[in-house]
Amino acid sequence: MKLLEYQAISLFNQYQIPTMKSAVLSHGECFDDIAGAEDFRFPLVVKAQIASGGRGKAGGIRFAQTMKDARKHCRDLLGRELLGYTVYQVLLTEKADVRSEWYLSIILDRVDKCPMIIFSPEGGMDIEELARTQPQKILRLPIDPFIGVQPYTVSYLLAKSGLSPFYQDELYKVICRLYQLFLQQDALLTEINPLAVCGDDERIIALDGKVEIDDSALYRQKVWLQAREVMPEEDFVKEARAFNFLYIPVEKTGPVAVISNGSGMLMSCIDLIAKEGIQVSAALDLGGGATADRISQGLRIMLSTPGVKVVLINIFGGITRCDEVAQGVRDAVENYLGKGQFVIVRMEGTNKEKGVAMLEGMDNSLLMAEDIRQSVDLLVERRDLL
Amino acid sequence: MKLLEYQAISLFNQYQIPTMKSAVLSHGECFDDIAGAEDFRFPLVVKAQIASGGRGKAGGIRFAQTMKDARKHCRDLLGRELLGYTVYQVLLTEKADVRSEWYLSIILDRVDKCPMIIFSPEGGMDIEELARTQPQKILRLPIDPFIGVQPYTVSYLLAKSGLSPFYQDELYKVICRLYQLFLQQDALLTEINPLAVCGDDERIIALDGKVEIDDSALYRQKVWLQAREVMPEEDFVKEARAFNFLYIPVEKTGPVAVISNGSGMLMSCIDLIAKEGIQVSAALDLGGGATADRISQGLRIMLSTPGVKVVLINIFGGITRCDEVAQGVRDAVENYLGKGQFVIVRMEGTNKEKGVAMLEGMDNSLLMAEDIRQSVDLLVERRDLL
Amino acid sequence: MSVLINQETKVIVQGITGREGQFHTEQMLAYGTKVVAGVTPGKGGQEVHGVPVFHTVREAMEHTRADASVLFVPARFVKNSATEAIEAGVPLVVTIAEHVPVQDMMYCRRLARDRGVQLVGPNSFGIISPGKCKIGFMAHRIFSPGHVGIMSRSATNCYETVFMLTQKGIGQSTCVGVGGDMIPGSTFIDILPELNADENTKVIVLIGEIGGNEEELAAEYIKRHVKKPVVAVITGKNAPKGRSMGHAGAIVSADGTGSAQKKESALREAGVHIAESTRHIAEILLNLREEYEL
Amino acid sequence: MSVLINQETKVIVQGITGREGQFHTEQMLAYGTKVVAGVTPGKGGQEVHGVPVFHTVREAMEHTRADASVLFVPARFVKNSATEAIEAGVPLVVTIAEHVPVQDMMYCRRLARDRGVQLVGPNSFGIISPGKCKIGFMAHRIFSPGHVGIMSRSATNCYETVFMLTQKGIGQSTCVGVGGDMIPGSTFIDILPELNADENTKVIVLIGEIGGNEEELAAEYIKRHVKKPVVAVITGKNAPKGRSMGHAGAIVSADGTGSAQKKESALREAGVHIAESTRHIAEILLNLREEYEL
Repeated sequence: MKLLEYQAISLFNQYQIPTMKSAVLSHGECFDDIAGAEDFRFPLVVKAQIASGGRGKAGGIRFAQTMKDARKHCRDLLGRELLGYTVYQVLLTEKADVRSEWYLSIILDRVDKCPMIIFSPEGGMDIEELARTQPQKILRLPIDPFIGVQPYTVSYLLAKSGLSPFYQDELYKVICRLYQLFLQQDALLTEINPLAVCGDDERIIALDGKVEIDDSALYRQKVWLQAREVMPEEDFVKEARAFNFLYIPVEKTGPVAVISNGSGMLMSCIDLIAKEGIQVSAALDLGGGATADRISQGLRIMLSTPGVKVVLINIFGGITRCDEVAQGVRDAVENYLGKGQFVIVRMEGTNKEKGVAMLEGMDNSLLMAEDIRQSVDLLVERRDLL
Repeated sequence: MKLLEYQAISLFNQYQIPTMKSAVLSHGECFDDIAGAEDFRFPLVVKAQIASGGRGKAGGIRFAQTMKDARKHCRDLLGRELLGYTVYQVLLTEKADVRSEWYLSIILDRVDKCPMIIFSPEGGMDIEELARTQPQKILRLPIDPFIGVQPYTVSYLLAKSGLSPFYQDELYKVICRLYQLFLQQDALLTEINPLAVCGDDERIIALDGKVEIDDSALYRQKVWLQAREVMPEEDFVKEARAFNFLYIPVEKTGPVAVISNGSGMLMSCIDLIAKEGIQVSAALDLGGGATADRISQGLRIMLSTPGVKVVLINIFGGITRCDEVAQGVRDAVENYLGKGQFVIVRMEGTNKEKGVAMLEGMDNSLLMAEDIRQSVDLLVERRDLL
Repeated sequence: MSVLINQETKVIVQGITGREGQFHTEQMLAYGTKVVAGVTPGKGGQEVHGVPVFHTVREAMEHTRADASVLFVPARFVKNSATEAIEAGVPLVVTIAEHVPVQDMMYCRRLARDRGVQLVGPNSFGIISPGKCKIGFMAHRIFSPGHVGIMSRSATNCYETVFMLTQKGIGQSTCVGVGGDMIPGSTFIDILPELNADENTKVIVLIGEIGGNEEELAAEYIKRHVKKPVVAVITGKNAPKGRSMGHAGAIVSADGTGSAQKKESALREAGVHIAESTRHIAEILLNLREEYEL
Repeated sequence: MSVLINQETKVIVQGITGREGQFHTEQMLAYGTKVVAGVTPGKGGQEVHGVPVFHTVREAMEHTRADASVLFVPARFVKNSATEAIEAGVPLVVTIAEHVPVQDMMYCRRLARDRGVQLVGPNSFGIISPGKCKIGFMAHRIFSPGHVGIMSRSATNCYETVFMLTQKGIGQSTCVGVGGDMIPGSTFIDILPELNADENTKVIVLIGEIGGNEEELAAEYIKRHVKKPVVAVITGKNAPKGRSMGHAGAIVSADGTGSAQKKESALREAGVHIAESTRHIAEILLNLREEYEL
């Protein structure tokens, strides 16, 4: 689960990572609703909160020199569509007196399989470019969970970055607190870009924040579990989650949706279909042991995905029983199939014969395949119908 | 540093390990000085706080049925001599309704070199006897510092002790908290004996407590560093500590004291002297790099130990310079030597010749030896003078 | 011979009194697995399908000196149960559950390495040496004894492959589900040396995916140490990108780490047969059948 | 040959800019030790006796790939400095300071074992291979090259022994101060295999003390693996008892663990020559002199 900037900033505040003074306004509120709005030191930055990069260029980041400006920008941004997202919140922050911009993140590294600090003395917008062109300017340092962040970790980062030991204590505090946040919030990623050196006293301040929380850990991160329910997110994803399914948008549009009982087979299906030049718009992972009524609902969700003509179902039943699958498919085809839509089913495993028998005698809207390859072949043969 | 019972109990309270309601009275105070004394539920137990076992048999633990009893016992015990110690505090606790008594401690185990839980379902006074006769009734379980105390740790202790899982949650809490105390207070030993099961609801309550703090860690345990300064302790130990020396009482009495610049050589000396049937009353470890004036003071302290006739000094100078030693010895012999006392000196290392020359020409009160063996031989030859 | 487990392997089931634990204990016993003990805190003294239940793994180990433990416990209890098994000195610990918090696995993996314990999973079907022993919940009917050793990040792709192989009469020596999670207890290079050393394994199949660098590390190991033929498939070429909001993802993968292209080229360079799909794996193995007596 | 260190050993000095660090760096350099780098946080870029100083051990390792690090830092900084050296991958870490908090050493020892690092100390004079290399603060003039390998819990008893040996013309291969603390980084059994394998070491001397079980474990190892003669002394027979207030001490030592009697009988049973005193060690070695060409 990816947090929006204002949520990340609120975590930074909670963990005492220095940020600029800020306030959040939600849709329906106006600037003067902010408690103590008059205490803000102008200019302010007004930032639209959407789950997308590139909002600056799209007009989602604005500067307010006066109270009047701020009121206008808030009014203007809240509720507006930006890069395909509705702006439900704006974040207002005082503008920092930036001397230099660093990059700092702590991520769970798939390669080392432990947390990793990524640091660069040249942060800001061009960090990805820097990673490509001058990778040596980006330091990566694994954190041993049994050791944690130590003062020498930070000394090393500063020394290798050519920065003065002057920043040691403040940077150490920031990294320790970010690591605490990382651990306690079950984060997969925490990022501060830029981490700015500000003002004559060269204070280190987080000017932007990104945090991603491990979905598997949300059961013990109740705040974010609740927050997720009200976050702007695809309806299908939410609907599928209610049945404990994982709905994965694939291409922006496409006539095919795939369903399977494991992410591996889903990927196999998508690879085979893509190789034929046909686009898959979405995939649904049922996980293990789905029952007939849940399968029926999963199929309904995929059939209602805009633009979908065919749903391709591949089940290799370990625990899942084929007769349950057949029952669910039959039910969905009878009740939810739209005009011109059809379903291709391939299933293998426990009670296969029984399941196949249950699906026989259905009309052209339901095709049976023997294996994955054949299920894709049936699709390719009907390319014209897509 | 060994804490007194009331200090251990105060730590238990701080770490929310259940104890009986209690209060501490210091010398000069009386029962009615206790805030809320009238809320105590009688009977009370009044316990003299001394750094010695066996106080029960010596009359140091008394029961008070009434307020009047309590007043009398407090008055009676405070300031009194008991087993060689002055009673500066008494601890008053409500009497528990004990159903059974367990034993629990967490110590730093020298063998496994990690913390170890020791637990027995048969605690109380006879635990040492139990250790000898039925060692299988005493469980020892190491704690991996990278894992800590886990619920299964406690399940195992209960199962192996034949106790009901009923106690799981409460015992888990107690052990976790005791381990926290152990770590955060730099303890070498924490002990609860008895850990009693009390009342109809079978609550687990610590009825006595022993805690030993690592002297090397006192610099970061300021509370105990301060407490040590006012604790009843041998004056010599305190005086030596002021010069950064370690004063070690050996036998109760004896005509010999030994000084060296390392505990290993001190032990060697004591072993050699003891083998000759001569008793050593005290030893002084100078540590590394002592200067002339500090050596002089060390010698003064040993010379003033009651009953000491001879001080035997063995120095193997790595960093310590022999001329510094000689200067210090000379000074002490001239200023602090009592009637009939004498000093045997053996030194080796940097500037040895210079040092030896400085000590030549002193009278019979100062004898020079070539090595440890000879220093002991000189002592044995003068056995009659001891 | 077989890898990691065989007919002598003594197995503990953690969470044995739960619905899943009971069901799969029965399945494993029926398959011939020596399930010697179960563990459920607070339920010591009971029996499940004749298997004695203990409160703790330590007691179970004292009584049985088991070789392996399998965890049929919900995702949120995996950290505690795996830690218990590791601390109690079980040499092989298999975790099944999906959706285990990633940081829990980070901890368990770190601890297992430190203690020299082989941790397999989570999000894994387990391990099976067909005809000898199974530890996990895999649909064992599709497996058959033979000489192909399989390691897979995906359960369904492994089933699919095995199903085809068994249909063609090509059996398996040992199949290991290393699991599909971000931080698996064991990865390909932890299992490869075992399959490489196993004389009963004549060909090795690696079923990989995009993400991580397990396939790259495997390629390096294969290049140096493995003489046996290896067949690999990498799925997820057309999977949706992670839509990472931060720059960190882009920085970490700036060198292409984790892409199917990088993995396939590393494996190809190590002399591995690259399959286009699970069906293609079966086709390649059919070609190798005679030479290697599969 | 020599044990742990030799004339090629590249050494980092942590705390090199401190008074002790500077002094002993000079001493070590004068003795021939290859001190290749120093570390003091915040003082990177300086030089001490021509040795470059770095902010961190990791940088020092990147520049020098050193083999060992010695810590001339106050007791309260030992945990941090040792952790730094261990995490930076220094293979041998020697800690000198006395009065290191016991729990700090517990942590460092645990970490060193986990990471495969040889940690020696604290409260140790260090390690010396006479004529080749010294790491620590020992008074090196009393040492002489030869064939007696020494491990000692006590610095002064080791000095005493070495002094007598050198006077009699019996030299030493390597002397290791395992240190006198409750939780040493290495104990006799960590050093024994090295001395046993070293062809330059013909006789081994073990200088032990009451407390702990290091001598008992050494006896077990000697019994199984060591063919060379071993001479041991156990001091502290008449040391004051710990005056433990709790019962735990009595419980732990109820079986006699830690007593001089138990240690001596275990060693004797392993065929070790038991010396009554440090002087007695020298006497025993004089008897072995001819046979072993000491």
